[in-house]
Amino acid sequence: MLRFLLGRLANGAIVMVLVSMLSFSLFNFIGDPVSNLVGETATVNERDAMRRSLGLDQPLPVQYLKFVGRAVQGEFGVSYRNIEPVSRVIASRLPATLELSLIAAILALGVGIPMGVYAGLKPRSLGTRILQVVSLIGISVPSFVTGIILILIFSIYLNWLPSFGRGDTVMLGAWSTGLLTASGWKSLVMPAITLALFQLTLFMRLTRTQMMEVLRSEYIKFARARGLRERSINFRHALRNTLIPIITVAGLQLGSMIAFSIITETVFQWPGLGLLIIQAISFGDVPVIAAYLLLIALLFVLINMVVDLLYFAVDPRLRAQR
Amino acid sequence: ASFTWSSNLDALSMDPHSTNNSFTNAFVSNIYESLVRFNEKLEIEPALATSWKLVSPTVWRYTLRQGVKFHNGESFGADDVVFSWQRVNTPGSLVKGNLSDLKDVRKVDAYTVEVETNSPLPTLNNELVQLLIMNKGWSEQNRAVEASDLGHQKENFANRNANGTGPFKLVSREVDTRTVLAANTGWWDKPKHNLTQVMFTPIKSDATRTSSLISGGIDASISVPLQDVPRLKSVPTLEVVQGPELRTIFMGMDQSRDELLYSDVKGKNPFKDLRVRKAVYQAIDVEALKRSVMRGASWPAGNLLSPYLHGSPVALNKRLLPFNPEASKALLKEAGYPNGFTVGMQCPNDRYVYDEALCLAMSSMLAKVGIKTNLMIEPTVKWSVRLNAADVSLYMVGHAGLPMADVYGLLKDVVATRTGKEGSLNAGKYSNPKFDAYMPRIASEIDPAKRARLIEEAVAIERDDVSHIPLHQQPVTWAARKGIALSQAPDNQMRLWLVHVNGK
Amino acid sequence: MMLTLRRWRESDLAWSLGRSPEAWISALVLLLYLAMALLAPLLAPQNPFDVAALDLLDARLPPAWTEGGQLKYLFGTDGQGRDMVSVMLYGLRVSLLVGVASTLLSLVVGVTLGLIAGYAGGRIDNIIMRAADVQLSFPAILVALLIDGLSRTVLPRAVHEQLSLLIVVVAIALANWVQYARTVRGVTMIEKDKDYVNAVRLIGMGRARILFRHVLPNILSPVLVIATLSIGLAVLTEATLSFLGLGVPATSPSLGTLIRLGNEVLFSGEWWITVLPGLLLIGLVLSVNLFGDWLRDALNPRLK
Amino acid sequence: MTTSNAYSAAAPLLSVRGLRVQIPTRHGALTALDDVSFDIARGEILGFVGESGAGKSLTGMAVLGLLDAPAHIAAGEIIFDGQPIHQLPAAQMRKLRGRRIGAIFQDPLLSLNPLLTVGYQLTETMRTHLPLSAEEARLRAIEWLRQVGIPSPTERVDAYPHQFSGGMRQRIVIALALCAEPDLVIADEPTTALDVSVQAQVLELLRTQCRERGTAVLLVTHDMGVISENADRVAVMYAGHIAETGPVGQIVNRPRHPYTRGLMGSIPPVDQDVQWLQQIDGAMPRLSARPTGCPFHPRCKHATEQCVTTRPLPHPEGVALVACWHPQQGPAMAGVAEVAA
Amino acid sequence: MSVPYLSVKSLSREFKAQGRTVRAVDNVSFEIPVGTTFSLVGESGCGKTTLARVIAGLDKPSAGSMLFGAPLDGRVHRTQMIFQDPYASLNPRWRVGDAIAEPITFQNLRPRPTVAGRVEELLTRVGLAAADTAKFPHEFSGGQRQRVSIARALAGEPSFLVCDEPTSALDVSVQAQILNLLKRLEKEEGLTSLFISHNLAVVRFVSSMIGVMYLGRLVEVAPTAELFAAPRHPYTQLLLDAIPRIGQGRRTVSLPAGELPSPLAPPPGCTFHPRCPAAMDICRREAPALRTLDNGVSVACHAVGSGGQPVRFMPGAAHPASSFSLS
Ligand SMILES: Nc1ncnc2c1ncn2[C@@H]1O[C@H](COP(=O)(O)OP(=O)(O)OP(=O)(O)O)[C@@H](O)[C@H]1O
Ligand SMILES: Nc1ncnc2c1ncn2[C@@H]1O[C@H](COP(=O)(O)OP(=O)(O)OP(=O)(O)O)[C@@H](O)[C@H]1O
Ligand SMILES: [Mg+2]
Ligand SMILES: [Mg+2]
Repeated sequence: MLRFLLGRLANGAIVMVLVSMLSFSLFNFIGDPVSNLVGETATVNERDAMRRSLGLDQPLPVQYLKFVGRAVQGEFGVSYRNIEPVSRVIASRLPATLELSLIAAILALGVGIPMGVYAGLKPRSLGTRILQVVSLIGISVPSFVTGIILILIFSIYLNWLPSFGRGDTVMLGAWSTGLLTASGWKSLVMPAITLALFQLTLFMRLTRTQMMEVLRSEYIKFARARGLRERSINFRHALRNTLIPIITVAGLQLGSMIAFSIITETVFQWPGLGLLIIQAISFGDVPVIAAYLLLIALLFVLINMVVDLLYFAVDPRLRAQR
Repeated sequence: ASFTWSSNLDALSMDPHSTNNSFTNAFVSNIYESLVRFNEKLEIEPALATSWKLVSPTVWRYTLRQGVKFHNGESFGADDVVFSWQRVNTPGSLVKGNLSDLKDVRKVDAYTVEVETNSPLPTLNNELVQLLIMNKGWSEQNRAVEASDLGHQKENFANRNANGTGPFKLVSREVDTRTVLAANTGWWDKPKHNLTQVMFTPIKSDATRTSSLISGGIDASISVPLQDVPRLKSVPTLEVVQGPELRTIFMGMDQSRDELLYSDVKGKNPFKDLRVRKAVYQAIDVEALKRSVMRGASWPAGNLLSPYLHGSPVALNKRLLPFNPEASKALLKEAGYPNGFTVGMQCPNDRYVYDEALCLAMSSMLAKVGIKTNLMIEPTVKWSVRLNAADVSLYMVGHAGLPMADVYGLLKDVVATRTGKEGSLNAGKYSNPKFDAYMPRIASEIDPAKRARLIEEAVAIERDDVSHIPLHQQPVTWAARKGIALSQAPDNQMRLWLVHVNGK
Repeated sequence: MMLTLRRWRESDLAWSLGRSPEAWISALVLLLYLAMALLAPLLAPQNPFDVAALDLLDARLPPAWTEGGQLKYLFGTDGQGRDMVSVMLYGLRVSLLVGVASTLLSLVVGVTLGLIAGYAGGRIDNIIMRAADVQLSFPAILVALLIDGLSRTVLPRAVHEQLSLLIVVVAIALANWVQYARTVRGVTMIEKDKDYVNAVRLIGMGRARILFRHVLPNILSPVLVIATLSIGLAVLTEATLSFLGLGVPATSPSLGTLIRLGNEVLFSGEWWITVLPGLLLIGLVLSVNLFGDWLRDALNPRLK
Repeated sequence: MTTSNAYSAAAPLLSVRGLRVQIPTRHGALTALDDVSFDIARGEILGFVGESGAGKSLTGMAVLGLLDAPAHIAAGEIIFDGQPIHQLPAAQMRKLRGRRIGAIFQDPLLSLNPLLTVGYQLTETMRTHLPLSAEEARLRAIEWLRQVGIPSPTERVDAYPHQFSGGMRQRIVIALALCAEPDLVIADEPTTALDVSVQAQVLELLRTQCRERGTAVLLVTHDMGVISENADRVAVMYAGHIAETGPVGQIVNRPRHPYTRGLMGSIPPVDQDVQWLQQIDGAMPRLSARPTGCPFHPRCKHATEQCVTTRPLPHPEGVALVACWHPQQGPAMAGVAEVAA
Repeated sequence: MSVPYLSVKSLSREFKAQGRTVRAVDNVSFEIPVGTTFSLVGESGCGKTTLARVIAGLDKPSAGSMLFGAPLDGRVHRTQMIFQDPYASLNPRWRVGDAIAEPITFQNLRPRPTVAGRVEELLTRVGLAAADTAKFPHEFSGGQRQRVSIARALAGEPSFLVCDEPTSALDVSVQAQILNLLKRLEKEEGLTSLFISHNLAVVRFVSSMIGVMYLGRLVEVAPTAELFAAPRHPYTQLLLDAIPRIGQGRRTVSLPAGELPSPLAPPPGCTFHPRCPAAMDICRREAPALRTLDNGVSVACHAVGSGGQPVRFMPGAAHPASSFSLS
């Protein structure tokens, strides 16, 4: 078990190094932050001075080594756009994204799995067919359109929900949370739905297929043959066994929800990492982009580890082996 | 009254010297003040200085206002002015460039300072607007005596805290979320506003910003997408205010390379031929652009300078040549391109109002006279790299003449021959020595009438040369709840001290 | 050929297709879409690429059946005065091209790597799977940026501009190869130990040949399922990229760019610019997914 | 065991009459079982043999009411303890399963839910059917594990299925089938997945446990040896029909039906050397291509015109029921037939 | 005696699994004379398949050697194998005809134009019809597939055939067809084979020599008749007793308790000792070596006397037709 975790960590470290290299090589392709810094009317001399001052005139490997040297100390420099330490910028944005992704994930899992269970139990029923078609529409509409449509309905016509922002937040230590205020929750509704919609459909479909497969398995048949109650068969025996593949996908999806919150956060002006990164990209805020990429890679590494641990919790077969 | 407003951008920093970003400068001007300020008509009016006079051709003496207090209660005086000048000259400061004609700022006595310039400078006050005054004591206390230096990975206290003399105090700031200001009750000026608290929330997405206006989430927006104007006008509780911006949009052409980039013309550069430039000029229907792309909201330009800029030669603000595709074709034929030619067209897609759509429309217009365009539309970060590297052939660019609001800056950046110090936006490298000879004279001519004549002569040269093809002044479009009096100016700056909220 | 046709008609797949109305309706819709995309130059009243033919005065005309509409423009025109019917047909063409091409590309890359990883195992497997991990931590948008930038530095200037479509395809493909690689790797690891592979090893056949002649055909059905579903996803990704200003250029309209441009004018009442291409896109993605869904169930022997 | 129904105590526990199971496909309905009739008395072990695909499992599943859709009972009746159960509503059938009719499936590894402890699976089964408290059920579960020969059952009751060997797992499956004390157990190839030495142990366990409780067993297998050593009576299936039913001694030593004879003859003997094995040429017909008349006639060397046209119904031949127009006499000996080279 | 076609010497095969080493095949030696069938028996997991794979060349031995002697008629040495699972041994996407033709065309055994004819010939050989070439595996029953596998193996013109439980998945009537076919091939083509099964009755029918495996080791090797007449090793005796017999009625089985120990943690000494009624002290400490007795029998057991007289170790099974008493 410990050996396994260490192996995982080593793998994670390799991934991180590769990501750091890739993200660094990304810098040169993003565009030039200098214009945004000195202003577009700045003279050629002013530009050159700025480029030199940022070290952008040095050869790429030198820049990379400097970057790594700082990164291992948890230093990512200062954001060009906000002139704040990158670590603080990221730390201040992380809670918003994590809360949004978490709620969206809960929504996706909490609604998607039951819907999938229903569809798996009654694969031929009218309800299932409707559910499947309707849910597919959910993944056929680009999320920026979904967001606007939600705003049109709930902000403009009904005027129930705020169309942007995070509402009031409360500081819990260094963590700013919107989950303790009414306006925070109201602000969360639409972004969470927008972000969750795609994953919700995904989980529903996944659960349905898995459920259908498990229900055909020999041990379910044997449970039937023992006259166990339907409810126990469906939920205790079948659902549990469908959880294993769902956990894998859920882990990956949580990761990509965090990574893909870009669109949702832009549409709803949600002050999280997605909004940060999109603005960093359009500004050419290289230090922020690099740190963001590393953070996402780290998240994926961590999530993969948690997924593995969850396997152990769910599947006794794995527990015995290690 | 409290007031919530929005824009598509956020201020980058609260430090008045660490960035050179027009929105940031405008935002911070509600907190920090300079010796003089622009009013809503872009006229210079006294602020922290009450009067000034010329003591020698290059030295001006400013009498400072007495009894002014910073937000933290400290008194304002000559030391603060000198300190701010010094701070502007620290390595991290990015406003330095805007004040490059100043040589020194000296203290004469507690309430008098002298400003020395490199040469006689008729636009000194326009430049001084950029020298926002910080408090010496506060800066020293909080280790903010230097502007943030990105090169050395330094941040300073003034980035997220502010202590100015202006009409509003900074209460709190969350980047990209909200910045809260409160009225400075001890402000030296008699407030025209009736605001107590101001909340600024940037909203990047156009549709979301418009929705928030409609649903009442915000009181005002200073970046209203043109296409949403009819919708907003149809909301009974909202009002839309529109006016021309200082910024003129124009097309530049590569006039220096011997062979045009991204073109099928080999071995020569058609844009070096005035006839070709005129042909392009006459192929573009600015009225159609106004009607169909700009939804009626643009002011077709006769030259590169907005009539609202100080010193603008208003007489020259009419089109040089009419829209005439036939004439255009004839010119092309005359120049040796009977079948036209292909050329790359470089445009930003997130910089100006409808920049991308304008280019698409022009591409169609040019096609009609035989000029096929190879559209290269990019986000600003990339497009600006192209401009700097002069990696362009037929390109869109714009200039507002800010921060000085004077014609000189625009001419220097756009028309003057590109050198290390001038012609920074002259990516097509237009160069006319006759024009260049006018530049130092315009810069130092103190007499307004003489200066106006010089400007008119210089602009005529450039205009007849078709150095660029002016398109239009783009609109400033604001919207607000009815009953809120905003004072819109062509520099698109929200002057909170002029906002008045009725009722409540 | 005849034999394959007959086999198909008699196969379980054909039978199950006939029994699922969603499946055959979506198959029909897909065929229709395909025809529209392929025949766009013949069907479209206007060639949106011929910029000289556009008239700015005709910009933003509403659909023919509404007030102010012209019969010439059945679905109205967009902001550049392009006929909506034509741009939608061509947009469908571009979107389908992006969807299919990027899916094919990611399929080829993913399947090849997955086969190699699954068959070789050990260190090679490890390297490929690490690469997959790295890939997973890069959202498609960033991949698109990277590819875009890379192609700018590597390719000659003029070439790059014409390749933006290809770049989008490559970016989406790169973001998607992992799922093929993972699936194929898993299946390959199972298939390679099956006795039919051992039987050909006994006659001395080489690895590559075994992989492509024997193993590959047997992993195609899960791959096929992923592929159908990811065509829809790729079309959406392209739309999203174009929302962020990274997609195909506005001059070669895709459904994504049309929706993105139309989305901006949704409030001004020019609904047709976004709603019509939006419906077309939803129809496309929906039918691709419904078809893929059915294919998944039909090809899954365990669900039969 | 008390029986208070219209039938006498001597009436069979299970009586299957004219059972027909059909599977609708796109080419029309396939008849997988046709006119299958047999009885099982209380405490009796009835062996079910036949070629793979003959319909043995399907019969068992039909009795359990667990036919996989779209397979369904098209005709005939199944009477359990005097009560027709082939049309019982799902809820009542559920109460019957486990409680009155238990089941054992072929693969012990697949039959147990891998994520639940064996103790849980046992107690859940018992508590579903019997009024037991949690502790009582647990004690009984431990007792059951002991009875089926799991060493140190107190500790292993909380173990997961993968922690047991194949033979132990199959014993747990037996415990699960018996723990609610059913009257009939349907054992579908309970030992096919096991080694010979383990198979002997498991079969003996099943036999003892059932004898002690008077539980009847429907033992499905295709291993004649297993039948021969364990069953009281045997039913031989061929292509969805019952070819022959009778006491085990009769079927094994003096089979009448040519198919049974062929089957017996093709078993390689352990105790003697033979040159060639007797073989039934051809293959069992596919479901979709059942021949007319006697389903065995294409492979039968005694087939006549009558066999092709008319299907023989089971009729008594000695103590057995044989469905054949030309029942054979005499012992069927392995290895006697010479193969035509 | 006859020339050995194959001599296996001290062959071992280890696997690393979960950080531990499994000796699936442990120091196995035997010989197969030309033109005969050698059988391996033993319970599931004892290493039969592993050994077969190594001998067929699908897997590398960890230690030991195999030597293939030159066949008498000078044919090239070619191995083919028939696998246990008829469902997995044919590529489901390939037509049967193509699958059979592949070994011929790939190894260039016949001129191209004659290949089709050869395939049809092979199919008729194994009792299928020439028309079956165009069918896919799923159109065949298990027994028919196994015959296709045999046809494919024969197409490779093997001089040596490895059969890994070729009939375990089939029922007896199909099994009889296959076994007869294999036997005919041996008689007619002089094929040398290694035959693997856990069914002693099957093995008795096909082979002339039998090796009994237990947990990776050979515990007894004997000519078929000798093995059945007088099994020496207690495990062989157990196996023979466990086979259910036909026609002898119900029996009382008093087989020793205990199941196969895990190959991950084999018992020390003789691996069979935990189940052996004759286990002595030495059995717990020392693994017995395979000793050759005078009548061609080899056995690895401490308890078997040096003279090799058969001793009955197992309590055995009584077969009274009438009574049944429960143990
Ligand atoms: N759901 C189904 N769809 C189609 N055919 C089926 C289905 N279930 C069973 N069959 C067919 O019904 C016949 C009888 O099957 P059954 O499983 O009862 O055979 P069996 O005698 O138990 O065989 P085995 O010894 O292989 O277990 C077979 O031909 C089988 O293919
Ligand atoms: N690739 C492998 N990695 C690890 N262990 C293996 C591997 N292959 C086989 N083994 C182990 O080696 C032992 C012998 O396996 P093998 O398949 O040879 O047995 P077998 O006698 O053929 O059994 P069966 O009768 O079930 O086919 C088993 O314990 C098995 O778990
Ligand atoms: Mg069965
Ligand atoms: Mg094996």
